[in-house]
This record gives sequence, structure tokens and C-alpha cells, in this order.
Amino acid sequence: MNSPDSSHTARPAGIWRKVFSLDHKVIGRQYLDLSLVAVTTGMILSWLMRLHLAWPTRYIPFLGAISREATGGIITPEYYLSLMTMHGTIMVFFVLTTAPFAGFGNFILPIQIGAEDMAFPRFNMMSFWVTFVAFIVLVAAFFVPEGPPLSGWTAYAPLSAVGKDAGPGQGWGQTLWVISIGIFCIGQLLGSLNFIATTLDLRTKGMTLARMPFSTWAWFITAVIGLIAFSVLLPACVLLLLDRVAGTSFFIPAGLVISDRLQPHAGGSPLLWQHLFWFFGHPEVYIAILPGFGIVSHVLPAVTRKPLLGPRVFIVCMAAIAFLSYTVWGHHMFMSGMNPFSATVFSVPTLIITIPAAITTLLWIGTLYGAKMRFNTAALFCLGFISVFVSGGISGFFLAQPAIDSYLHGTYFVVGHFHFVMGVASMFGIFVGVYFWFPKMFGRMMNETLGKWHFILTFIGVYCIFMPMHWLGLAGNVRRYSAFTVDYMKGSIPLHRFITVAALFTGAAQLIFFYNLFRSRFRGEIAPANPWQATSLEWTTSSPPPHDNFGGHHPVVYHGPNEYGVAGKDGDYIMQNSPEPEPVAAAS
Amino acid sequence: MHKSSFSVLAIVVLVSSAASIRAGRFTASLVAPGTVEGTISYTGTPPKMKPIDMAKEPSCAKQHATPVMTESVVTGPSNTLEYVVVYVSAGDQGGPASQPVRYDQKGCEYIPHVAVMGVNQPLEIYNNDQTSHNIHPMARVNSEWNKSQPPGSPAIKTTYDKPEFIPVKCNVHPWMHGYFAVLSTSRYSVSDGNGKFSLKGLPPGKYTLTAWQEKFGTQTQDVTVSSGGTAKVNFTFKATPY
Amino acid sequence: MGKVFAIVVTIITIVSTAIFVSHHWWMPPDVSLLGAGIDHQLSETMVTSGILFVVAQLVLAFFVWRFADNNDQRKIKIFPGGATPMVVGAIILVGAEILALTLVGSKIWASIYVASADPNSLKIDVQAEQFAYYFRYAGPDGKFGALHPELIDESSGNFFGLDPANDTAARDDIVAATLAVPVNTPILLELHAKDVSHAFYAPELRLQQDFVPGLVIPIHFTATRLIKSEIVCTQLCGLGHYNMRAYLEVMSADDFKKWLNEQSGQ
Amino acid sequence: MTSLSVESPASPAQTGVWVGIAAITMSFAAYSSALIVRQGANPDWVHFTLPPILFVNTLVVVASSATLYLARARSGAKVDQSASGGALDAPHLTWLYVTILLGFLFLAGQIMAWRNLAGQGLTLASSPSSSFFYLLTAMHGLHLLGGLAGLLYVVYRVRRSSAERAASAYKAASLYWHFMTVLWLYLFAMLATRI
Repeated sequence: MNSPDSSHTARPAGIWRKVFSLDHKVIGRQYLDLSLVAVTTGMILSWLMRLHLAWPTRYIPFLGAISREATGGIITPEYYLSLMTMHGTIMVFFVLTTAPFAGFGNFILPIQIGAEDMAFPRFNMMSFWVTFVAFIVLVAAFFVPEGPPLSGWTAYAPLSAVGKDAGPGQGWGQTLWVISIGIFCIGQLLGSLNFIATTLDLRTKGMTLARMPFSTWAWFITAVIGLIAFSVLLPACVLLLLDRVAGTSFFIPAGLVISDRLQPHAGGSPLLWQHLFWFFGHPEVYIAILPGFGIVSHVLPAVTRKPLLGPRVFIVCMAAIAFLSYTVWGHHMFMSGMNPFSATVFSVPTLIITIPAAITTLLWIGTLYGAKMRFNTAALFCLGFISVFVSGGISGFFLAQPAIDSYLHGTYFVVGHFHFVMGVASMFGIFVGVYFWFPKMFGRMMNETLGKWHFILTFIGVYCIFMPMHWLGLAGNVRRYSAFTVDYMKGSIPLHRFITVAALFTGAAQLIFFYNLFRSRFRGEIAPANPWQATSLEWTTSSPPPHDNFGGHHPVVYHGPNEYGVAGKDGDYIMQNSPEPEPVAAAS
Repeated sequence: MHKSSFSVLAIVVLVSSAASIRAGRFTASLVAPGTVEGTISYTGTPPKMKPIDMAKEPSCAKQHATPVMTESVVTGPSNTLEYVVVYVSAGDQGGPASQPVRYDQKGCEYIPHVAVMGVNQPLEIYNNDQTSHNIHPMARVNSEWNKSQPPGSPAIKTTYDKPEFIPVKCNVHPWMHGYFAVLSTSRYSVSDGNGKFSLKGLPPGKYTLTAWQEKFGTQTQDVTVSSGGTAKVNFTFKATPY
Repeated sequence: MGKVFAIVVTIITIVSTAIFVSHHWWMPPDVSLLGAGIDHQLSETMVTSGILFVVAQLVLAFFVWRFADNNDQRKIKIFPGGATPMVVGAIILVGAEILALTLVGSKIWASIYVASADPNSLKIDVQAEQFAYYFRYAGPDGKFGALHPELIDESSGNFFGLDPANDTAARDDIVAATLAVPVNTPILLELHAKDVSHAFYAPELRLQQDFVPGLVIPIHFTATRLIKSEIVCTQLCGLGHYNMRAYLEVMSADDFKKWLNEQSGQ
Repeated sequence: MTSLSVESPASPAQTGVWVGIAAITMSFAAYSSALIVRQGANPDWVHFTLPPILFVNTLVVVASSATLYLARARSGAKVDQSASGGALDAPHLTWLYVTILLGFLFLAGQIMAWRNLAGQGLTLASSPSSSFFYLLTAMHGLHLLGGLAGLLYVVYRVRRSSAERAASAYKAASLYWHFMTVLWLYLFAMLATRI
């Protein structure tokens, strides 16, 4: 390596500077690439699960070759649970947390506030690579002798804590899972710290808090939630790891007989893990969805050509949701054996949190009234977001009530609910971001025709997948079952087959997206600086922006981000940095 | 003349080749092997075996007209014990066996209840049920594994390389319990429904026999096997009701 | 394209609502004394939030349809009253629903999960383990033997860790793999977990409760009809989770006596 | 970035430390509540007398905060740009070195406390109370190592340029260090009362 030839020594240095880049734009793209890999993995895992649920004894080619658990290509019950665990963990942590928050946030937030970069570029670089390591560690769990972990993304103790006796997947697989999540927490803490400091300190001249774009507000609030949530999950992981490897008994009570062996632990409290986990776990739902709120509210005015209804109300609602998200974790534990009185206590804020959520939804719908819609793909995904968020949010009414949850808890009703409100809604938020910001990130436009096909097929597909799950839940169909051998559930298999077909169909529809993504990256038509006639600062600089974002100068901000439907000098909008005076809204 | 010389030659060749293959075979051809047989019985009151309630797994339950009983202590007529493994723990232990040992899961039972095998003798585990089982041999000396076997999936083939009595269980059907008896000898026998066992084909000589019962532990006795003779050895275990 | 979206949303809304209303996929008939309250609460929630669902989706579709055109010369319109009607509407509508639901709902919840069991109800111990349930009845002497985890031995059918050698109360305890209960009799279940967390889910009883290792959790119910149904596990407990179930048999008082005798006879 | 931080009101380094402090507080709150829940969950809690050296360590860490305060008071950081901090650097650096020394001394003391406990047969796994003792002290120690790294970085910055050039890093590092002291006082109080 140490060849005297300078040209040789220079090149690797350059490569390293690219790989471990300190540029927030590169880091943001790295996050998005990582979550693209993750989402593909997670989706393939879900296909295997769906295939198994529909045709449990069906032989799946090549599967036997790549995994010890699926002997002869037939998915065993433990392998199904591993697929489920990995699907959940990968999707929640490495897609829904990284893409909308760390990914787009990193790329867009500094530009939207007129900064050259994040406050701590080194922390920023570290936060990505730490997250990357976490992902590698998690995937490594697939290939350990005792098999990949299978105690779900919630990793309830004692199953997750007692080790090998509790069955396959409870050896190294589960240990790697805990380590991976612990590392991930560190990455997210570094990221959140960066987002908060950047938003507070690096805003350019005139960029008052009131003038920050909604997406920046969302990322800022998400960072605050994340900071608190992950600094609680990290200790929880440390405790769980110690229980697994150091023989402590934080979560493991006395007198457990597992596989005919009396366990050496004593005195631990399984509910302690559930409390710590859900104190993180519920806010995590909003970490996944709030950036979507922000992105949709940022894009909606640009595609309706009118200001967002009640901008301040919207921000207050997000703040309220962030605050309330820390008072409701117990609603995941109505049936957990905690004091039944507290169930009532937790159910009230859980229902109250639907008020700010309902208000934001009404604000979006109200914004559509009297609009002049531009139906580009980003706009369509905004509308799709609103629709699925309503569907998922309303099924929350059922689960928020202990009395009804006592029937629906642990059934497919729950699966349908959180996939709509957390999974699909957030994914739609991500799609909005991709179709809207792709020109800014890569300097090329995406293909709109393909985009529209992608939307409509995906939109129909997700309803075909997740709406029926509510019906299954009403019929008492229990989730996390690798097969339906219980008499009263056998009748549900045809509906499960329908869902499987819908899932494969929707998955196939994503190929359109991948094709569009890669084709446009190199073949798309060259993008102008502001293809959508939008007002925020990222559209005042070139596409893609120069290394320092604004080419040596710092923009000065005169307006809020919401100046649409007005008589501006270059159309029905006013850029945030244009010095022209505040006009009277042209709306009637 | 010519013919007889040929036959002599043939005998020489045969004998010498046999001898070259294995001295033991050579001597065996001159000395007849002996047999050890006997009965396993108990004194005292053995625990009452309980009927197994397979309600949880209808596909298995319907295969048994009368309820299956637990098999940790199975008694036969006149205080005899079944499923006791008798094996040569000292003396000529015979060569390694290579034919696979078959272990079946049928009607949510392990057949046989105790599967005896030599070290490194192939073991094949089959699932003949419509439900999926998980096989969990809880080895301590050998390496432990735990794997489920859905209906229709291929047999699990494995071996054990150290002698050990390994309890086997199925977590999906907690009543399913059996044993792998991994022995360093290929000379063993399992007592039948009448508590009878017999070890055949033992070269004459002194032996130590060990009898093992999963609840009552082991007992040993010395025995001398004469050429072509049959030695009698009986084991008696002390049984307690609980 | 906007009109396409509007149509798709409308179709999705109508079809989904129709299927919910048809009750084709619905709860099994309720056989417990207090289950009716839950059913009523669920139907009420279904109606109210169903209305919210339909209205929200259809208004979304209508606005998109109505304001799809962006080439005409009309000016954009702000929603009459701005954000205020939204805020007020949401607070009143959702707030009212919340109040209505919690007031009634919390009573039902309390009656089942907070209220303690009838003092003279039949007590049954439940042991959950990977991957089965076992049920223990006190037997003729009416006394339960003490539990000793270290004595658990499944190969000889000692699933609870009883000590018949020294504990006379334990000798006549009846252990079964089926939960048999007499009809119209208050039943008190005490939930023990042997290894990891499990759950007790009996849809027909509208009853669900986790087993937590280290805790003994009481739940109670009264079955009002003779049925044979299933109890399944809803808390991920390992590879056999999907196959962890037991049968619930609600019998007449006489049949129950007979059943108990059969069990203790063995 | 520097150009920006000049025109921005607060310095990001300081905001960063405050945010970090919030996060660390949160995680130790989690540990504390875990301790309280675990103690209440079961009667197997074993009380034992804390190793006496912990009192010494407490004095050491408090002293380190004091010396750090003296160091900053004497540094050019507080002096306006006109008076060159060069002359003042020498004495304040010695105070800074003392602080760092005390920091390492504290860590050494904590390790001695561990060995003391191990001598009594109290290990990480032996009882819930000892588990929490090792856990909390180890976690605090790790965070304190970060603080030492920060102070060493300040030394490096000061020696390379001067105190007032390193002002913001200096301020941030010492803020974090004082927080470490406060955190230890809290932990010590909790351990003393609950273990």
C-alpha cells in the first residue's frame, strides 16, 4: 500500500474522504441507500412469511441452501418467527427511522435553514457508520449456529433473556439482536443531537422559528422525541444484554423451568422490560410518522398552490403529539398483567392523542378545499398518505379502549392497524420525499408516468393487504402464528391466501419504483433549480446543491414557507429569500 | 488328487484371508460365541404411570383408542421392568456399528421410547404425524440442538460422538419424552415387555454388564461367558412410589 | 389522475364498509356473563368510528374530484373560517366520542378485570408452558398442594411441580389438559407461567390475559352456555407458539362431576 | 461552519453539550427507575455497606470540578481579546492538568471500590443490588472518560492556539465535566440510600 508513487497513495485517500464524507448531503444519501437495502430485505422477508402462511408446506427453492433453519426449503415454525422478527426489526429501525428522519432530514434540513452543513459533521458521519455497523450485526444474526432471533421486534423478556434453553434463536442470534439495537441507539442519539443543535444554532439570517418549513419543524420535533426515546432504549438493551451474558437477573424471575431445566436466575421483573421498551416503543411510532407529517405539509401547499391551513395550529399539534407520546406507552400492556387500574389511566391520553392527530388530518383535507391541484406523483402520495393515515388512525379507537383491546389484542386487527398508520403511512411519506426531492438530490427529474402507475398500484395493493387484516382480527385470528392449525382459525386461510397474493402484487409494483429510481438517476431529464415552484430555501440553490449548499453566500430570509396562492413576482408564490414585500393573500 | 489339492489350497486361502482380516474372526471360527440373558425386575412400589391427555393435538389423540401412558417406569408381569438398557461396560465391546438407528415420532409418541446407538452410529429421526414436532435432545456431554420438523420435511440425520444418556423432548407436545442411549459398545440389549434381555454373540471371557433405567439409575454385575454357553444375569432395581 | 384517485378511494371505502357491516368476519357468539358489554362497546365504536372513516374518506375524495382542475382561471379559495372549524370540530367530535367510549368502556373493563372474583367461585390453577396449558383442580379434599418448580418432571406427568411424597394435599390434585367448567358457575383462574410469558385468549369468553413468569394473575368468568371451544396463546413464546392451545369445555353440573371423577379415577 | 457559528447566537458546541446532558440524564433516569422497580419487585434485594473509598472518590471528583473552575477563571477565555491570554495560559494549564489527574484518580478509585466488593464476594451477578452498583458506576465511569477526552482536547487546542481561541470548546468541556460531578453526587446519594 505504501508505494512511493504519490498518485497511488492519493487515490485511496480520496476514496476514504468520499466514503467517510462529512458532507450532510452525502450522509443523507448514504442513509437513504442503507434504508433502500433494508427495505428490500424486509420486503423479501415478508414475502416468505406470506407464502408460508398461505401454503405452509410449500417447498421454496434455494431457501434450504441459504438457511439451516429451512430444511429442504420448507419453512419451520422457528424460521417463520425469525423472518417475522427480522422483518419487524429491520423495517422499524432501519427503514422507518433512518429514511424519513435521518435520510431526508440530513440532506434537506441544513439547506432549508440556510446552513452550510450540520453542527457536528464528524458526529454526523459517525452516526451513519454506527447505524451501518448495527445493520451488519443484525443481518449477521441470520447466520449463527443456534439460528436467527425469534422473539419479535419487541423482544419480550424472559423469552429474550434466558438464552438457549428457551429454544432455537435464543443463543447468539438474540444476543446479536440486542447488541445491534444498542449500537443503533448510539447512532440515533448522535443524529438527534446534531439535528437539535443545527436547528437551534445554524439558522441563517431572518430564518426565525416561525419561518422554518414544516418539514424542518417535524425533523426537529422528531429529534427531540428520538433523543429521549433512544436514551431509554439503550439502558434497556444494556440490562437485557447483561441478563443474557453476565448472569444478572434484571428481567428473569425465580423458579423458571425451561426445557426441564431450573434456571439459575432469581427475582427479576419481566414487566420491567415491557415498561422500558414501550416507553421507547410508542414514541418510536411518532419518530416514524412525524417526518411524514412534515413532508406532506411541506409538499401539500406546493401541489395545491395554496397555503397550508392553520400552519401554527399544525406545529402545535405536532408538539402536542410529541409530548403525549410519552404518556401512553402503557396501552401496549393492557393485557400484560400490570395493575388493571393503570389500563384506564393509560387509555385516556391514548384517546386524547387522537385529537391533535385528527386536527392535522382535517387541516390537510381543508387545505385541499378550493385548491388548484397539480397531480404529480408527490401530490398523489400526499393524498394516499392522508387516506391510509385516516384508516389506520381510526382503527386505533378500538385498541385504545382496554375493554375492546381485551378481545382484539394480539390479533391481526393490531397488525392491520399499525401497518397502516406506522408502516404504510410512513412509507408514503418517504415516497413523497423521494418524488419531490429527487430532482434536488440528483439534478434529474423522475419519470412521472411510471410514478403514477407506481402510486395507484401501491395504493390499491396496500388496502388489499391491510384492510382484510382487520376482519381477521375481528374473527379472533391471532398474529405471530406460523400456521393456522387451531380449529377456529382454519376458516381464515383463504383470506390469508388473498392477502399473500395482494402482497406479492404490491411488491411487484415496487419494481416500477426501483426501475424509475435507477433510470432517472442517469437518464432522467435535467432538473431546474425549482421544478415545483416551491418557496423554501432548498429550491433557491442549484440542483444538486454545491458542496457548501449556497455557493459561498448565506441566504437571507424574508418570508415564511407558506406563501402560496399570492401575487408574487414570479408567479403565485413567493420564495422565502425574495426581498419583495409581504403581499395581501390573493385568496377570497 | 488334483481336485483335493485344489480344495486344500482353497481352505488355506480362505483361512489365511480370514485371519488376515481379523484375528477375532479366526478364533471365533474355532470357539463358539456365548450369550448372556436375564430379567430386569424391581422391588417396592413403582410410581403409577399417568394417562397422557393429548386433547391439545387432536390429530394424535384420535390415533389412540385407549390413552397412552407415561413411560418413565414401564412395568411388566411379575414385577419386571421394560426399557432397561443392558450393555457391556467392560470387556470386549465389539466393533462399531454402521447401520442407521431409526427414531420415529408417531401419534405424538417416540418409538422406541429408548433408542440405543453406538458412538458415531448414524441416527435418523422421522416425523410420521400430520403436525410438526420439535426434537430437543438435551445433551450435556454432546452438543445440544433443538429443531422442529414440520410434516413432510425430510428425516433429520445426525450422530453423537461421546457416550451419554440423552433425554429427548418435544416442546410442542410436552408429554413426549424419550431417551437416546449413546454407548461406547455395540453389545447391548433393551429389556422387553417381560423384562427379558439377551446379549448374543459374545466371545468367551469376562465382562462387566451395566443396566440403566431412566429413573432408577445404573447397576453393574460381572459375568464370565464360556464358549457356546449361556450365562444368566438378573438385575433388580429398588422402586419408590414417588 | 385526480379523478381516478377520487374514484379509487370511494370504491375502497364502500367495499370495506360493506364487508364490516356484513359481519361476515366477526366475533364468535359470546358465552360469558360479562361479554355482552364488550360486544356492545365494540359495535358502538364500530358505528361511530365507521362514520368518521366514511365521511373523512369521501370528503377527501370529493375535494380531490371537485378541485382537480388547475388550468381554469379561478382563484384558490381558503376553507371558510380557516383552521378554527377544524380545531373546534375535531375537539368536539373526537372529544365527545372519547368521553362516551371511556365512560362506558372503563365500567365494562372494571367489571371484568378490576373487580375481584365471586368469593365462592370454583378455583382452578392454570400452568402455561412451552407450548401447552395444564389445569389443576383441588380434588376431593378441596385443597391445592404447594408448588415446587424444582420438582417439575414432565416425563412422569408432574407439570405443576407437586410433591405427593411429602405433601398430602397434593396427592389428590387433578391435573388435566382441558379446561372443563360447570355452566353458570363463577370460575376463578390463577395463571402461573412455568418458563416464559404466555397468554390466555378465549374468544368465546371475550377474555384475554398474559401469563407473566414470577406472578400469579387471577382472572374470573362465568360461562353461560354449553360449548366446546378453544383457548389459544397470544403472547409470542417460542417456536410452538402457533400450536399452543387447549380446549374449553362448558358442561352441565352433573357432567362436570362425572368428568372430575373420571380424572381422579386415573 | 465557523463563520456561521459566529453569526448565530449560541455556540453549537455548547448546545450540543446541553442536549447531550439531557440525553444522559434521561438514560440514568431509566437506570434509576429500573433499580427502584427491581428493588420493589422482589424481596431478594441484598443491602451491603458501600466501600469506604467511595467517599474519597467523591471528594476527588468534587475537587476536580473546583480545580477546573479555577483553571477557567485563570484562562484567557474570560479575558477580553485585547489582553492576550498567552501570559495567563501557563498557570491555568497547570490547574487543567490537575483536573485531568484528579479525573484519572477518581477512575482508579472506582476500580479499587470494585475490587473491594469482589473481595467480599459481591460480583456483578451475585445479587441485584451489586448488579446495579457495578452497572451504574461503570456507566458513569464511561461517560467520565468522555469528559477526560474533552479536557485533553481542550489542552491540545489551548497549546496549539490560545485559550480564547479554544473558548467555546473549553466552555463546553467544562460544562460537561461539572455535569459529571453532579451526576456522581446523585448516583452516590442513591447508592448510599438504596444499597
